[in-house]
Amino acid sequence: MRLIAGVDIGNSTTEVAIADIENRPRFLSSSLVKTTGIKGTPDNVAGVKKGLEEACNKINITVSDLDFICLNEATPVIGDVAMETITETIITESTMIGHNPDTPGGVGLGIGKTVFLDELDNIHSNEEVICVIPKSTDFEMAAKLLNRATETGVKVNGAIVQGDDGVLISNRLKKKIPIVDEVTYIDRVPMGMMAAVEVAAPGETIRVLSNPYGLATVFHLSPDETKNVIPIARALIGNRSAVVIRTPEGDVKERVIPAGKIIMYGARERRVGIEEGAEKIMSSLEEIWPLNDVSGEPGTNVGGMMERVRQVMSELTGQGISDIKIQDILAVDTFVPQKVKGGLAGEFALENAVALAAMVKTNRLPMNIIAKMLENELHIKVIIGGVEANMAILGALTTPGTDKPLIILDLGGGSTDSAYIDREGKVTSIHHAGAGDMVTMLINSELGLDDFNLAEDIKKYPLAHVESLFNLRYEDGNIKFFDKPLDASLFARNIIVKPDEMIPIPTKHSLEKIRAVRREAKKKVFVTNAIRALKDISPGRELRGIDFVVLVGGSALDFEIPEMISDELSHYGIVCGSGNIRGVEGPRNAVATGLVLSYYESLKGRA
Amino acid sequence: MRLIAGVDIGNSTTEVAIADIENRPRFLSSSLVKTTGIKGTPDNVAGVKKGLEEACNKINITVSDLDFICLNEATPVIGDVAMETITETIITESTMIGHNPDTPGGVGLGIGKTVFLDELDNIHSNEEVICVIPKSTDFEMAAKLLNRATETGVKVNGAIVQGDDGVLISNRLKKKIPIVDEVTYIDRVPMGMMAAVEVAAPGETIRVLSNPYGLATVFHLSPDETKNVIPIARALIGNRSAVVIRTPEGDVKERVIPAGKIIMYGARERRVGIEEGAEKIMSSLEEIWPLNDVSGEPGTNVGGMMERVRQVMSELTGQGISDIKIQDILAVDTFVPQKVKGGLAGEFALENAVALAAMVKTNRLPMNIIAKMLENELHIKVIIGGVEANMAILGALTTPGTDKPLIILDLGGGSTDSAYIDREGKVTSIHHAGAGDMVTMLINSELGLDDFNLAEDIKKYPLAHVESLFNLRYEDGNIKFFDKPLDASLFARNIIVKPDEMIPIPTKHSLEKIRAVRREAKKKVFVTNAIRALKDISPGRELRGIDFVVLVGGSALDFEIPEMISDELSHYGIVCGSGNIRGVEGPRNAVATGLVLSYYESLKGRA
Amino acid sequence: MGNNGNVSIFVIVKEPEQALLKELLAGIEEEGIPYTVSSFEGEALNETFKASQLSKLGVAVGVWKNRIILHYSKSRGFGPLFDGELNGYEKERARRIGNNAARLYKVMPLKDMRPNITIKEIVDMVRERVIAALKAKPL
Amino acid sequence: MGNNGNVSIFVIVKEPEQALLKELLAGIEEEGIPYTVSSFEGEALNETFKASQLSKLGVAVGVWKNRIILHYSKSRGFGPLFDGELNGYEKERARRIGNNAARLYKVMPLKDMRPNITIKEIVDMVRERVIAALKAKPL
Ligand SMILES: Nc1ncnc2c1ncn2[C@@H]1O[C@H](COP(=O)(O)OP(=O)(O)O)[C@@H](O)[C@H]1O
Ligand SMILES: Nc1ncnc2c1ncn2[C@@H]1O[C@H](COP(=O)(O)OP(=O)(O)O)[C@@H](O)[C@H]1O
Ligand SMILES: [Mg+2]
Ligand SMILES: [Mg+2]
Repeated sequence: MRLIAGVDIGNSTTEVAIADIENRPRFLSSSLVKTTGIKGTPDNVAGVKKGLEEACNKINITVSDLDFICLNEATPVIGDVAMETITETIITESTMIGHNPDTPGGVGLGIGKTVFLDELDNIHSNEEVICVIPKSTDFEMAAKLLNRATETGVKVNGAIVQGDDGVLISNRLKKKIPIVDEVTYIDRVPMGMMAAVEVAAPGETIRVLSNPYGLATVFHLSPDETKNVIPIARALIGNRSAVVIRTPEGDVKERVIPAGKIIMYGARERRVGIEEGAEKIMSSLEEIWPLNDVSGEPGTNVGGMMERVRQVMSELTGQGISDIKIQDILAVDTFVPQKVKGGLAGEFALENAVALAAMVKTNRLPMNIIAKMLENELHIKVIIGGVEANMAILGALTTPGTDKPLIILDLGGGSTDSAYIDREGKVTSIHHAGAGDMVTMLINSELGLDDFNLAEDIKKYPLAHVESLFNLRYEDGNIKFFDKPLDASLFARNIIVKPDEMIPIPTKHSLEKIRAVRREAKKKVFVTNAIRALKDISPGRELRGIDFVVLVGGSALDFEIPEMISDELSHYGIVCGSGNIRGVEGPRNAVATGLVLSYYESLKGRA
Repeated sequence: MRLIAGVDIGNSTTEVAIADIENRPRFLSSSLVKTTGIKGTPDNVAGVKKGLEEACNKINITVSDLDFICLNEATPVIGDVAMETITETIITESTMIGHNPDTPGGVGLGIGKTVFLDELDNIHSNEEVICVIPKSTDFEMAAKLLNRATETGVKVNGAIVQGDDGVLISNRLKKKIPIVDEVTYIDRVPMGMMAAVEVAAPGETIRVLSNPYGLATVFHLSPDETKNVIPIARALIGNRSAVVIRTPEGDVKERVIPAGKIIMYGARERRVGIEEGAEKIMSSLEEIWPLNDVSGEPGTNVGGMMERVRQVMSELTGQGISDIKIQDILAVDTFVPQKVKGGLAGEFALENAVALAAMVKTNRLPMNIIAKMLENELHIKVIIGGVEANMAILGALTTPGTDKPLIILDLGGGSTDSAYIDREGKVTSIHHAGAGDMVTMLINSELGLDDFNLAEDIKKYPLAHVESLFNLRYEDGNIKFFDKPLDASLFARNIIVKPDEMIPIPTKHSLEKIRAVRREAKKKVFVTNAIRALKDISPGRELRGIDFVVLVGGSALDFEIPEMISDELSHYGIVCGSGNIRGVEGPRNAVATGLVLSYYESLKGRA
Repeated sequence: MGNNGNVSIFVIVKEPEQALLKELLAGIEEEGIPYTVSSFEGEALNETFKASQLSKLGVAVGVWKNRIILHYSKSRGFGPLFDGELNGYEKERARRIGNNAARLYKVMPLKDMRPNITIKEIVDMVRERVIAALKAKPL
Repeated sequence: MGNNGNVSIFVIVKEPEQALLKELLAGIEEEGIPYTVSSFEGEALNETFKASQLSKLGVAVGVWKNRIILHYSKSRGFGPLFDGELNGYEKERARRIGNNAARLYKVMPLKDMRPNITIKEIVDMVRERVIAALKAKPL
């Protein structure tokens, strides 16, 4: 017995492989623990010890039985993500109420001047009005007053109600009218103005107020005025109910926020405003690839973000800030639901935004310090093995069905790392910004969750809808029953089903919407990066020459990312799938396994 | 009173507008009926008479009270649609069973040699087997035999069952194994071969058999063999259960079917194989635009389709076949679910296909014959009004909020027609292949319905899911209750809710899937065509100069198409929405209205 | 109760606090579900449970003075979904319990049934009572 | 019936045709829903209706000789979803009725319950009976 442990310290995860290399390497055990502290720092030692203990426990030995430890020469790559909103919707002199109460009243379109309920008595008969009803008025009283006004000849054509009383009032009216309720800030409704209230039948959406020419018809707009109502019409598309009020200066504007310029230095220099969008940024990047550095316009949001990345990296490595170079970015178009400024019912608008991931590479990380500390604590010889990319390739090649030439894509948290081994065994490697953490950020912001842990769970686990107190339906239609009633707070909610826990998702989004956002985020980051990585690392940037692509790393454990990438690559005739290291480990343990194999080879070489 | 009727005979619909033009035109009535016969033929007379009667009835006059009838100079445009499948999945020596029974048994992955249930007694202990169980064997007997084999040491690792007995057998086993059931053609399963059975937990999908390296691990495949299993892995992605059997010559192939070349004649000539896909066809088309004619390689499917269009048009107009020119095509990538050749359980694969719409323009249609017939039957003077495009523009400009310069998009059944009026009043027009009928065809084939009427209904009405015998839930989440129980055949089904009818959709597709197909089809045809039309008709092919776009025609009544187009155009700052002819007709009656207005103007001119 | 009388939420009452009952019923009505009100004798919890079994919608609400009980037949003997005494000013809360009675059948997310009275609500309540008192005894 | 005994589909029987009963129960089991079998006295349709009211899943099946009745409590007095006599060889059909009993609770599309026996099924049935007869009286 000659026991050797390969140890791979990653940004998120530390992995261990233990083998007996007396004759041929015979792998006996492995483990996976969270990395303690930032990769490449002495804080890592605690995690490494824990990983070694876990792996040793599984085969009933102690760490002191090990003959030798091989540490990875960790790639000094660090990623960071950020998000910039680039549009802003502002309502001046509130004109639009586009929110979707669960239970509006009546159906149809009503047009008239806004008047308070108390003022109905003073209205001339035959006048056309939209009645505004505060929460303090009881629904019976409200209905009584509306009926009385109608009897005296006032044309009450619709109502805007503060409380959740739409159906209640409608049920008590002699002449039915469309009623939008739950309008929180009813005191901000301008009075004496022309207003239109539209409620669609259940299962349908409004058709008049979401069409600019519908608005033009209702409010007798001139062609020029019609041009100005586009944002209103757009914002109301898909709603079941809406109110639009026309005030002399009323307006809804979508403003573009200058978020700063990003400056890319490569073959040439390129400056792109963040507000020009991700596509522009990425195509400019491709024009000047490979990249030497990126900076952001000082004093702007992007500027701040780029400085933060540099700062962290500089502290970690002890290099000067100016020596830190950003070597890749990934920009992705996204949107962020944000409260509309000046809205009356807490309306949200989907603002456009750009998400950015940045990747920095520095000199060697101080792994030798970690090695020394381990040696002192464990009294076992520790060496630093070969380059991480080479080790990963060695490990990946233990996946059944693989052969050189081969590419691995290590789908991690902060970066997507790839390595290529040609027929002769020469290895090249490259790193791209953007990976699992960026997906989580996109899910978090597009769903407006403001909860990174929840977003991470949404990323990792399938969704379900609680259909009764005793059963739920998974997103694929399968049903699961329970013996005891579920908590009432889960009732009718969309939830995430973890192995040991059910977590309700506290938003009004439909299950399909959440699913679509989750899948889009994964595609935007990983399908894009897989293609970028393969192009940048393939000989001659030509995908058609590649035979095997093996996916490894934490995000290769995802229940849909590997399939998305495989699907995309199948167009090129590439065999792509999650790795299965040594036929048993799945997409994990590639580097740790490679370290062991490489050490064994080096011994043979010497012998 | 001086009553005049404008009559617009369209391919699908005949529309009438009646006005008194004594002083200024005062519109009194309108109507809409189905066009009788093919547009431009004497068969149309019946429909015109019906339309006139309906419009007259509404204002209590008779047709003989009319002073004058204005007929449109119908645009001689005819469209046709067709579909070509360009890939085919074939299983030689059946190796894959990828179907998704509702109730498979057990969970996990099992590997072994296929043996019949009756042969279990002859199997050596310690041998690893997958047991094949025919429907004729009772589930209790099957479970008993499996348990007995397990007791004697045979490793029964999984089962393939013909009947719907997966859970029943699993419940009776002492050692749980994955079981795939409802495998119809169990007699075609090759025996004595290595097989793998995988069943995922509810809510999850299989992970091993859908990964090429998973298959390589299971079957000890060489790298070269691994390349050949990509189609198997791909076909199994997303399944909850699957069986893969490895036979010496077993193979799954995706074959590209040559469907013939399409030959486009424009500035230059271009030949594109249908199997190269829609994108290639459309980009070649753009290179040589404008088009003079299109033909298909003789003796191929495309060739046949192009000849059919020419034939119909030639019969209609009496022009020689060689005089008929195809002036536009729209190609769209799509997919068709088709039974896999050689499958064991009636598996379907999504084959790639290309859908084609073609548009033909000929000389003037013989409208004068129709006019004569009308005059003889009704004893009212009938004239043929101006060019259809000019009339449509005149009518569209009655939409509140519009102004010159303006573009109308007439979203019809067979073609998308557009017209542009500049500031000076000059009108140009153009026609593009592909409209409502193509959307219906795509829905029909992508969902595998084989029922054009059902597809048309899916296109036009929202979906709902019947949740109990007394309620349904619309696709937007709204719920509707009923007093009496719904028919049991609707229970738990996805249905289309028409105003007076509920139609179950007889497929296993989820509501979300049907919705996604419906929306994608609409986008593929109408968003594409809106952009094509605007580019081809805008001065200098520049969209940014256009202010107003008005949507008219039958497909502008759709509950989501106008919003999709508006959404796309909003990026260019264009005001776009459904027309509202004369502020009351919605997107209908534009041409009929234009005919009346134009006649009135011509009178004024003469006076 | 007509032909379809038990196709409704059963609301059973004994000496109910009228203001709360009104809001409770309003909550059910706003969600668009029918209800039937009848009076009960005997133990409130037990009677509400029985009523939920009889309702074809499987939902019953018991109101005894200011105590409100919400029972769902599909709770399969795991007790009521709500059982508590409300203060006279907790009208919002009574409304939400009514909403939830309907939402149980509609399978829509339930609203929070915990007391969450705001300062503003208390002030409003006090003001309301003062006005009522003033009206009753004209100055 | 344990603690949760009525969280199941109630199958009530009187002199049931055993082959049909077995397939019926198998149909429920294959769909993963629990059932409880007990015998009944009295009128079959009425008893099945009552059983469906008692079942927490709201589903009951009555089997009286070769007559099978499927009742759903949510049918609100609009009669049973199935009531008919099966031939002894209609085992497939009994299985499908069992599947549907479970699918009512699972809210899954129902299978066709109409008789649709094929020639092959009749031949199989005859062959089965001949074999049984042969086994009973050894040659
Ligand atoms: N089961 C899983 N499903 C999806 N993503 C996962 C899963 N487990 C880990 N991840 C993701 O993997 C990423 C970390 O990958 P890892 O390879 O551990 O990083 P590193 O190589 O930097 O140590 C995180 O974004 C995390 O969300
Ligand atoms: N309510 C509707 N929703 C969606 N599509 C519709 C509706 N009514 C008609 N259509 C579609 O409009 C098309 C016919 O348009 P129309 O303008 O009548 O044709 P044409 O101009 O050739 O007479 C058909 O494809 C039909 O499906
Ligand atoms: Mg409401
Ligand atoms: Mg089954």
